[in-house]
Amino acid sequence: MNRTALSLLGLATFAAIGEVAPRIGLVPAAYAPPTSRIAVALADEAATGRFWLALRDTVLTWALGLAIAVVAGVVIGVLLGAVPVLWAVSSSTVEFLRPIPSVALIPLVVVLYGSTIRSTVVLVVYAAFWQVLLQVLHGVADVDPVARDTARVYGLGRWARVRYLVWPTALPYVVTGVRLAASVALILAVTGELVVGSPGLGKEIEVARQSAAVPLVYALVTVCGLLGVLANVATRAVERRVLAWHAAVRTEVGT
Amino acid sequence: GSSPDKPSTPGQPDAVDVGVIAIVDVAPIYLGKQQGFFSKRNINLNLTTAQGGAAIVPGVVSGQYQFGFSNTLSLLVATEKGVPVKAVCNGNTSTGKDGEDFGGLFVKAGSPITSPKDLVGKTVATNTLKNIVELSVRASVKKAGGDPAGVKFTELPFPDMLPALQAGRVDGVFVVEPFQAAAVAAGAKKIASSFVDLAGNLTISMYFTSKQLATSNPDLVARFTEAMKESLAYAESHPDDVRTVLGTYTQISAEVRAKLTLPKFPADIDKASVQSVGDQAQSLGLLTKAPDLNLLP
Amino acid sequence: MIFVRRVLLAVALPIALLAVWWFTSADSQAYQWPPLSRILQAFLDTWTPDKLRTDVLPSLIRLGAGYALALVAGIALGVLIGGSAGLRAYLEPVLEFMRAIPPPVVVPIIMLVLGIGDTMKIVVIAFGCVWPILLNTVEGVRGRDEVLDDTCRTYGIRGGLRLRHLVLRAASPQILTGARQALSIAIILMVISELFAAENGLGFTVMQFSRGFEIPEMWSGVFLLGLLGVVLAVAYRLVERWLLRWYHGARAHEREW
Amino acid sequence: MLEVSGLRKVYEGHGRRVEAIGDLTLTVPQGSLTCVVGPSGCGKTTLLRCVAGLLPATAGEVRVQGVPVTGPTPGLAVVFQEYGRSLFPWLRVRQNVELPLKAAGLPRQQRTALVGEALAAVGLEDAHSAYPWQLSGGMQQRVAIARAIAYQPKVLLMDEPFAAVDAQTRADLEDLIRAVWRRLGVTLLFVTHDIDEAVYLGERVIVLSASPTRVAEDFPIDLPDERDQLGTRADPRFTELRGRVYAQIQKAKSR
Amino acid sequence: MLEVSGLRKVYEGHGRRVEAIGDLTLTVPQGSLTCVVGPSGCGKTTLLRCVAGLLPATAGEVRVQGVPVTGPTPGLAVVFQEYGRSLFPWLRVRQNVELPLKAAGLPRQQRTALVGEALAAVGLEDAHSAYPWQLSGGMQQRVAIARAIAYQPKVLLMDEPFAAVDAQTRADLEDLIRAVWRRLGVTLLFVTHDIDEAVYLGERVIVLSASPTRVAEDFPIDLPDERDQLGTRADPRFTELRGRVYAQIQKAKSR
Ligand SMILES: Nc1ncnc2c1ncn2[C@@H]1O[C@H](COP(=O)(O)OP(=O)(O)OP(=O)(O)O)[C@@H](O)[C@H]1O
Ligand SMILES: Nc1ncnc2c1ncn2[C@@H]1O[C@H](COP(=O)(O)OP(=O)(O)OP(=O)(O)O)[C@@H](O)[C@H]1O
Ligand SMILES: [Mg+2]
Ligand SMILES: [Mg+2]
Repeated sequence: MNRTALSLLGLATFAAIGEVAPRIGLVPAAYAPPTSRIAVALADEAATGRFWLALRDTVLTWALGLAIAVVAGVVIGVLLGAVPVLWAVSSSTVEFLRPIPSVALIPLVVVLYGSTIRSTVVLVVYAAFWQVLLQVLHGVADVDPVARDTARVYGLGRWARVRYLVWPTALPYVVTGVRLAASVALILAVTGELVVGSPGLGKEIEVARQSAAVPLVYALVTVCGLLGVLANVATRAVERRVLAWHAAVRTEVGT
Repeated sequence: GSSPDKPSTPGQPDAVDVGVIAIVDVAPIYLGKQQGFFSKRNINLNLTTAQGGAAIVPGVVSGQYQFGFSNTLSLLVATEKGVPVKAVCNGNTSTGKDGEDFGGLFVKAGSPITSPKDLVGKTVATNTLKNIVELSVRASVKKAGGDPAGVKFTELPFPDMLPALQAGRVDGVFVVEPFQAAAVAAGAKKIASSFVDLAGNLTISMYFTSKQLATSNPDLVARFTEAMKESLAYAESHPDDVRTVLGTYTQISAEVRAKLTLPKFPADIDKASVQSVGDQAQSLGLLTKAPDLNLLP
Repeated sequence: MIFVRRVLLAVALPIALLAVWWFTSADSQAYQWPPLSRILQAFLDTWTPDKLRTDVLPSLIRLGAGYALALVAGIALGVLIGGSAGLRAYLEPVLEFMRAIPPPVVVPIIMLVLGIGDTMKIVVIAFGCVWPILLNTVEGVRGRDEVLDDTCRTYGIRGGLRLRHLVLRAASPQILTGARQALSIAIILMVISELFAAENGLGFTVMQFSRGFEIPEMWSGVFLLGLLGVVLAVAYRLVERWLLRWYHGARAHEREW
Repeated sequence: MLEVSGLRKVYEGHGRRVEAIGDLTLTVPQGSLTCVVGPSGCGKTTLLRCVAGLLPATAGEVRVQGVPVTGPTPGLAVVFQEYGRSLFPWLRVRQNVELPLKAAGLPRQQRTALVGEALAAVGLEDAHSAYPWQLSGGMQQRVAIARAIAYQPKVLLMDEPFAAVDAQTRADLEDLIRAVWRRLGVTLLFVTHDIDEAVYLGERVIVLSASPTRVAEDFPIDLPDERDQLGTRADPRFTELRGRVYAQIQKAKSR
Repeated sequence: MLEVSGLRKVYEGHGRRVEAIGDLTLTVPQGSLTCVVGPSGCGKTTLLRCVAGLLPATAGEVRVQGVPVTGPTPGLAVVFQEYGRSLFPWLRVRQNVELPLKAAGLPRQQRTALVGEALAAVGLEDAHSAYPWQLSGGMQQRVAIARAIAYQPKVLLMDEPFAAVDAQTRADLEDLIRAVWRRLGVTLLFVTHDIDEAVYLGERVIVLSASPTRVAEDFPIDLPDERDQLGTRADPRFTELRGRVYAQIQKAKSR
């Protein structure tokens, strides 16, 4: 069976469990409605313009935050990885800032930007940035010593080394970092909307929650999940292109 | 529009941001906006929803919102902690009628608990600890002859209370509309209208602004207050319009909207109830001093 | 000597940042930006040994349990999924689906099944921080050297032995990267889980301070969270150095100059 | 016994199609020592990998002891051409050699004895507690050989196992391999570039043509069974044989 | 010119202390071709790495063109013993060879010409668009050689560059290296295990002792400058020289 079929089968299994579990009383159907009811709620919601606006806002926040986080994470990661002194100086601060929950930043961003998309973007960037940065740092440290010596001997300058040696070595890590960051960014976009009240799916979820509209809450959550699945499909496609040489990818394509 | 911090430019509407929560309690402001009570006072109203008062108060103080909506006890606590806020008018009020309020203390169908005093030694869910709901439930227990100190409170968001109650994770919950309607539908038993037990016409929440805006632009604050009062009065006298407007900013289904109990929307704050809330909060240690009623307009 | 230098380098920037904060906030009137001096005072007043025992310890226990659960589940599942392209295709979309659901929405769902006690909080922590471990394990297992793989196949190295000596070891640099990411996510989730039905805990306390407008105390809590992060990161580094000594050794000589 | 019949292997992917093995048929009797020589890139490694069951053939069949090969065969050991990458960098030399014995379930005492013997035989008693990356290229290669010997396989495939060692060590290892072969009665398929080595070691030398590979020639080596570095290499029959093999390779290459 | 004086290198760490080079002094005149032989693990690779500026010496000094080496020297190329790992798996063969030229800032046209020439010289015209991991061991090693040649270095260090290629190719490459050496006037330090090869190639053969390494003997090779595979190897002087080198190595090893 090919990959896509298996993937769809996996999702179908998941949906089926979601349908059966409440029906046989494994979870209370009133608070965890079966898949079919969620689907109906989703279909109803999809007929409203409000839903599509919210979806657009969330995707916008997400994409913007993710893009900033990835670029910043990669640039700073490669810089810190390539210049050990910078890392020695900043590592303790990084370790200190990293675990500060993005939730704790909510009052701060509200003060700065109010309930706007900008608030949420800041949260998204803050959370996703660390994911990328850390992966890049580890990736940069993974350069093969023989390959590094080769680059040094053949007079590759700092930039050429980054471009042709450090970057390709770190790339598998970066791809994982982006995949991690993509969902963290999505989570933070929705959470931010939920808590800060900036427009988007998160806000709709909160409104639905406060309105006791249980199937609608699940329908909106499903949309979040599907966005995550789409993001993964996209990063996997990118991975197959840019990491064609990597053992992880080529062994799968080959036999 | 012009910057709301300075006196308004003649002929230009003031852009005013208000932080609210997307719940039943704020229906009047949506209704007032719809009815044009704000625009006719040259206010271009923009309503933003946040998850709770915790996010709204900083927003108002920092000037991100000009006005906000928060519960009475939170505002009293904030004032005591030196947060520069100033109430401008009432938000919503309990109906004052025992058994017919818009919120209540519920136990599971078939539970042996019949009175709040039976909750001693049991666990009750409140939306936020050490806030107005907890205070109200304590009042109910006390009134029924129990010792509130013996009740264990745990914090759960309103939407998650009913599932927890049904699954037996907690023994009692205090919910407001629309969860009250859901609780009734699920067969839960209402054993008290705790807001009523806390104080007569309990002012549950208020609209407020920052002290800074109150001094720098009293004209705007006055116009907002007037418009807000008109909205409250309108909501009070047009319950069907309230039920309709709920459909625009919440996702409460039409059937539930038709049935749910609405709070009261008097224009004025019931000072006595605020005093009473403050006193009881003080006796519980939530406030260290007597309530500072300078908060009120 | 090198050690002293590294310590100096490590503390220089934080000290500089704190100094800047100290002076710029010295006469701050804004209630949400209290002077650093007040925050530090609040820190000393708030986090007494007693408070640490009643509020920080339970958090740490839940954190440890959740993190351990995530490690076990993430690595086990990651090895399975990384080792089989079919299983990966089958499960990946579902996992990606679950991964994209924000914790504040997940918690109520988990509460439906697990109630509101410590188990729920531990599972919430595990659910949130399992992803970097799982993903990195999958990638690490996928990316192992083919020649080593062939070596195992020809020499009949199978089952547990292969798992221990090839799969886990080859993936370990990546797994540890994931474990490190998970550590800080676990702290975030510790805070989030304590927003639901908690009666003690660091996150719970910080949230109560924030609701009670006790701003210096709130900042001191955020500070403590940061310190916790640093301590855990240092502990992590020690473990990593030891587990990956072959890896750092193999890559060491390039750093001699 | 080892039978290869009609073997064909085509590599495809990443914009390249290589017919590494065209049509190869050969039989290696039980307990014999066969050397394989052929130009670089002609498919020797590919052949070994197919025999070892590591690579599925495009067409044709490989049988070991009469059983068609579909995966790795028990009791078969390989010394890989990429000796460096075939050692576990996280295991010390001793552990690297010991691991297959552990997998085979040998008791500790026997393992220790076998490992000690094998390391001594390749001259690495002193290095047993080093990590592979602390060793020179030749030492790494000898660790790989020690691992294969300690394993006591029924069939042993060696892919240029002496490429990285000096002449003297090479001579010693050649004698070691012949001794092991005679002692254990193992079926040995030995790929080398060194024609002298092939003739000195083998009972038979198979010359492969350039890709797409076929058997170009199959020389039985009728030198006496007792061989020694000085005597055998001075034998006029040895000189004659190596001259013939050399000529054949020249022909194979230009074809 | 290349001067090594009093060089000493001790490896330490992970519970192992190895004095790889004891005390080594030697001078390689500008434009000469020096071969280095010695037992496996005696420190040949270590020596090359110190000369290339990839490894700091424990004591002593290396000077290239009079300048003390403290890091990689411009115009110096190395063919590493770990040829497989010294190729970048994410670059195709052509790009691998081209990269150092790009780093040196050569215009595209000249690069293309040099790359094409070098690949043709090692017999890999056809494989230019393959990835390294699609090549056989010998082909990979030839890519590494092509990269070094195309770079047109002033000083060239080669660490067993022909270990993985067959006899015929090896002979061709030996002649190629001599031709390149004469054409470019490059200073060449060539490590090999093959005594015949050392004598055939070099103007001089240095025999190293076993660890801790010293220079055991330094043979000038007084064969005529024009060498060819058949004639030179048949020369009685060649046979005599290789006999002497062999005897010396035996001695070096047993010491
Ligand atoms: N993984 C692969 N993908 C694509 N092509 C490959 C792969 N492995 C080998 N080839 C190609 O198959 C052919 C034979 O390779 P193989 O490694 O079997 O040669 P070999 O005889 O072992 O050569 P050498 O003596 O140089 O090691 C070569 O042309 C090579 O490019
Ligand atoms: N990175 C390292 N760490 C520790 N010891 C090392 C390291 N590299 C080499 N050695 C040790 O130094 C000694 C010399 O190694 P080197 O690689 O220089 O030998 P060599 O002469 O190149 O041998 P070969 O011909 O087998 O390649 C060996 O004993 C080896 O174990
Ligand atoms: Mg090969
Ligand atoms: Mg070497």
